[in-house]
Amino acid sequence: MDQLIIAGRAFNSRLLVGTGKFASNQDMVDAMEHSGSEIVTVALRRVDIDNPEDSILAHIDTDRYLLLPNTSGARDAEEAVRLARLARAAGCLPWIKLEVTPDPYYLLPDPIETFKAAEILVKEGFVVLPYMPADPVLAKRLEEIGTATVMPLGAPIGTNRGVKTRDHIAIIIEQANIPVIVDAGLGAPSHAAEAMEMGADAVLVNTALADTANSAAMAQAFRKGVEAGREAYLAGLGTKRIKAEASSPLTGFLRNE
Amino acid sequence: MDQLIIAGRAFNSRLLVGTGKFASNQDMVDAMEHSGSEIVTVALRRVDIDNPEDSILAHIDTDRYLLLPNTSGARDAEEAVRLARLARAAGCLPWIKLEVTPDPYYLLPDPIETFKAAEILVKEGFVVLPYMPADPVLAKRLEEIGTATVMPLGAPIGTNRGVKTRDHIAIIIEQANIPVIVDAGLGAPSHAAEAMEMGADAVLVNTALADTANSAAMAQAFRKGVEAGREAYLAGLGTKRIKAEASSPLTGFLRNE
Amino acid sequence: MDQLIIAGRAFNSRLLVGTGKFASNQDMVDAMEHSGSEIVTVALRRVDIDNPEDSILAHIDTDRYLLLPNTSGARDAEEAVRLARLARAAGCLPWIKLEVTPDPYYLLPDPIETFKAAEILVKEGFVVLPYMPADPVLAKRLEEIGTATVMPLGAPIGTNRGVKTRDHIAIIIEQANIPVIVDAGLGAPSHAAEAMEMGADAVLVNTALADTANSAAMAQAFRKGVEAGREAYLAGLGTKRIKAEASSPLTGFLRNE
Amino acid sequence: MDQLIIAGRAFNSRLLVGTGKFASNQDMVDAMEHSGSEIVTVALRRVDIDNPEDSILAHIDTDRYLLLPNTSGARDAEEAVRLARLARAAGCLPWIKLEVTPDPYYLLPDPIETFKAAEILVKEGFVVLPYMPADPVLAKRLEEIGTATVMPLGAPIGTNRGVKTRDHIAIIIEQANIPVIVDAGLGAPSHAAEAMEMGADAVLVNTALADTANSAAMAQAFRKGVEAGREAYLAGLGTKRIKAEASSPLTGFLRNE
Amino acid sequence: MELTINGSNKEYQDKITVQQLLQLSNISPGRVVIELNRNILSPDMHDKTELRHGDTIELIQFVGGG
Amino acid sequence: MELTINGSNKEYQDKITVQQLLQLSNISPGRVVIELNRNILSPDMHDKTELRHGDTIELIQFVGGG
Amino acid sequence: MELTINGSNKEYQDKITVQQLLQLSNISPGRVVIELNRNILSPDMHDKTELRHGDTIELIQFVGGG
Amino acid sequence: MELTINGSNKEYQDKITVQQLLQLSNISPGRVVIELNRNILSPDMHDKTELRHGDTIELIQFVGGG
Repeated sequence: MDQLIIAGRAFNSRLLVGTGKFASNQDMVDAMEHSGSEIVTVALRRVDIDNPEDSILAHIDTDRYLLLPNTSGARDAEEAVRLARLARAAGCLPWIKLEVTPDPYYLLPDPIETFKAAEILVKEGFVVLPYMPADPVLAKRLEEIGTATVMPLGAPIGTNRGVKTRDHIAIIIEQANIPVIVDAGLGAPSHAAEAMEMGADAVLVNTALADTANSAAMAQAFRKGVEAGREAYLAGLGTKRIKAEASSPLTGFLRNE
Repeated sequence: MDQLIIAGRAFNSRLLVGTGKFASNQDMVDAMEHSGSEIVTVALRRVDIDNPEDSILAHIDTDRYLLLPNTSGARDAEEAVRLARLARAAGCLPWIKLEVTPDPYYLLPDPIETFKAAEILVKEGFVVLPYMPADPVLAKRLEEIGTATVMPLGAPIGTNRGVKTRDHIAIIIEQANIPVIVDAGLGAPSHAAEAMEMGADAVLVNTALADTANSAAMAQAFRKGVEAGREAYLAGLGTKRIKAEASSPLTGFLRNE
Repeated sequence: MDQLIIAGRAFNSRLLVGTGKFASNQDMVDAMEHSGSEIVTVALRRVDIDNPEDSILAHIDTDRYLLLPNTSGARDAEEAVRLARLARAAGCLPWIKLEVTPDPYYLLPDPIETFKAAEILVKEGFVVLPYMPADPVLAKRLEEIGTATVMPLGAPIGTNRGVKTRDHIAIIIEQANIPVIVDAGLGAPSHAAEAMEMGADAVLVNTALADTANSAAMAQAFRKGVEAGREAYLAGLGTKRIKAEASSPLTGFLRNE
Repeated sequence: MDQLIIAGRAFNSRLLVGTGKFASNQDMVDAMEHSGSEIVTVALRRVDIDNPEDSILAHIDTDRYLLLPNTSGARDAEEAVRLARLARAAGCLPWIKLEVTPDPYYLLPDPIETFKAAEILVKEGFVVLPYMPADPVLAKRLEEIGTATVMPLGAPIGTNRGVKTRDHIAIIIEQANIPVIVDAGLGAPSHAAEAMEMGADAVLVNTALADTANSAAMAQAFRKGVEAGREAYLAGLGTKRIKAEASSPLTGFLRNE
Repeated sequence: MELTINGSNKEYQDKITVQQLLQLSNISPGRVVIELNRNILSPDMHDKTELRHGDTIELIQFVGGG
Repeated sequence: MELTINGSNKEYQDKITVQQLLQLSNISPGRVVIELNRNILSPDMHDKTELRHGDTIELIQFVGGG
Repeated sequence: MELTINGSNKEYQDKITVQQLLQLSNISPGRVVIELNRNILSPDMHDKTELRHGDTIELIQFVGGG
Repeated sequence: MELTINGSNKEYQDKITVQQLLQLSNISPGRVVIELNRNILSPDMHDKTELRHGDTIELIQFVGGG
């Protein structure tokens, strides 16, 4: 059976979902449900002591979903490592989605600090899933130091622009021996399908599900898009051509031939 | 319920499939089955008197699938009309996929002859589904003379290149009051999903299903791709942005703030 | 020497410019001057009897520039033919840029009416340069009835989007025996260069020159862009590759080899 | 006057050319001549003691061209630093085009080793022009440690694919306070013009000039392409639109209005 | 008697109807549509229609197409 | 006498020729082309042509266009 | 006694443990992770740990994120 | 005496200086840069530097590159 294996753990779904920015916890739960996902990401933030909201954990069935904390907000390796340790101390498995994004405007990952943090966290026994630029050489180096996956970006977080880094993602997929999860910028099921058709092992989506009137329907649409792309990749896609190929026989009887 | 209505007839599937170029009749039947399609196209050709093969009709359950004959091979309006009449005489419903492609190399539709043939066939009571260039003005004019749909091409037949005519397809969809079915050139589920996300009413696929080691799996992948695109379109896709939108809150506690 | 030949007349410049929408007549004259163009288009409109402006002809040196009237505003063949005849009666050479654009929103050409008008005007002895959709079959048919050029659009008029119809323009160029002039939608010199690199014989630009703070500089930029593209096309462009090709020798001495 | 300033030195040309892979030294010299370039790159390699060719320096007028040695072939920071020191010892100015490309197949730059080498070379007083992935965060960090420029890639070296990294190059240009020179992958003048229109300060080209039957003509074409793009950028390009903008007035007299 | 069937010439000794032609060629009437001298021949005419020297017959069937 | 000139109605007391109409409107003949009742009027006819009640005149000129 | 809790200063009259702090703030221990002076404090230390003047406490929880 | 020059081993009977090595190899000093045992050797040292058994010499020059 076609499964996604990360750090020795098998998953039947190749769609990871984020839990940010949903209009309501119910929308978030519905989206998770309809996405078929088995891995959901969460972030860490200060409690507002003056009016503590209830915890997001109250809404996530951790028997059903693997909780994947991220280090969002970290601007350098040190901050990312600190967040990773806090997440583990909070009782999560030592899985961490590593994010180091110094620029608040485009939220693009820092290759140097991401690499530095990954080295530390791998040594500390974390299963590291690094969010990274679509940089094939960096992907190789992260694989070499022992990250569990690479998570190259399709486009900046939340832009819904699709796999704008297509050429580089293709090289990363070609050269990787660990799962390649396309993260960030996927705004439509066709984007997710495209990534999977290219041979990506999985995709992560958040904004596209939160940023719609109907999160549950969109989550199901992405689920189908991911499955469609994966199944097409496994079946073997036809090659692109310049010249047309008649799909009907060019029948002769019309001319006096 | 979300149905596709063509000439007053309702369909639950928005994926039309062609029956050409399959490795075997069994592959064709499996593809039709897994595609979920309710409309399949066929072509007309001379019987080979010296060794007549069995008819393709023996393999298509016409209670389940609407048989849509095409006029492939026609190089002008006269030939197309002749083929349409033959198809009807053969006992089909008077539905016709109108194709006029004078150039055997790229098999692109002739706007002048297609328009001329459409006028004649509509007058003769045919339900006309014209294959056409992605030409918004021609689409309007075909609608005005009473075609049941327009079928603009995404890319030349059999090229698997996708929705290369995206800008013009978008205008056609915006202006059409009849179903817009994107035909030709869709080589991957992501292409079909993209067309549906743009608001196309349906897509037609053939080469991509025939031109693979596993037609049944590819047909199912396209089925999911079409559903994904349609569901995303109905749910409402997010807008593309330049600036990033954090999917995680930009947590403050990391800095001494 | 590399010249553009239209209807037997030779031109040294491959950039045609329109005269519409300039901030001032002086801007228009400067743009024409710096573009190096030898063909400029003009439109026809009613005189405002109550306050007649001076004629644009007062600003165009017709010894230096071939005046190419267009039929802009025509919504069908009849209106286009009427405009063409008026232009000729006004003392122009019988050269006409044929435009039939029924839809005021996207101003896309009507293939049916354009073809119909072209047939009439060619019979009446006009040198017909038809603005047309990037439709290879229509291009062939216009060539067959005797138009002097074809002028496929890159993108809708005034959108500055570039050669969005690239695949179809390439087929038109491959199949044409008359000059192919890419018209409409070219918003930057890189767009003009791209069209010329593809083998287009010329391009026509208007909005991009009028729609800028510095028309003269932009006109010169387009002139260089067109020359750059043409010269590169003649020199022979390299083929696109997937694998890298070292531009420096991969020197051995760094390793102990 | 519009000049390119690198490390306080002013240049009138915004086109840098490489000297690799030319069919002959004469072709190389002609290309340099026609490109109008003032900066040319060279590589370092072992002398073949058994038959020493004459030096490339015999063909380059170093009063006219700034010699910019590269570190091509280096697979890590140490090798790159070693090459840079050798280049300086050979009597060049301490300007170095830093290249670290561990993967011989795609020759993509290594962000970690490039950053490490840049830190060392800047400290040693080199004027460092780093070839780099189109990574906005890395560009910022290189600027912070004192590189003279950043040289993000458009596409892998020698692929002629153009500015495939467009979105990221745009962010780099927006955020940079040092010159941005687009390097690698530019295969046609339209690619160079596009980069300049985006606001790049310069481009570097080699393969496209060497990989053609007529290097001199291609070099002149690139010169014009670069000038065209720069002049258009300075004049101010129009914005891309969806809706058409009539370039001719929509004349009324045709209808009975 | 010479007939042009699907573009090739065939000799026949005796008069035959369209129905007989189909039988001779092992073609079941249900799956073909027939043009006789460019006019479509409805199935109920198959047995009534005798072919004549010089007739041009097209026997057309459905095949896979996109 | 009423004329329709470029779509709007104008009253004129006396008979006038096309040439006089141009003069009255300060339009130099060289820069316009004229349709009289949908027929193009050649310049040499301007002075010979008297306008009649109900005539429709179009005075057309070149303007900037792409 | 002054404490810095999640970046803001708070006054407390009496000595309190971390556990008491959570109670006072109506925060269930299960859902937060705590840093005391930049060191992570394991849950079993909550009741054993008395806060001192000048201590810096961070109370962190999971929230939605991508 | 054995030397490693640009990666290949060479035998020399007599002692030679770097300058003599260049002369023997017909290489004009102006166009090469030399590493001796991984250290860069400045041109003014060429005649002062005698090569010893086991020395590793790299003779590097500029070539076309992008």
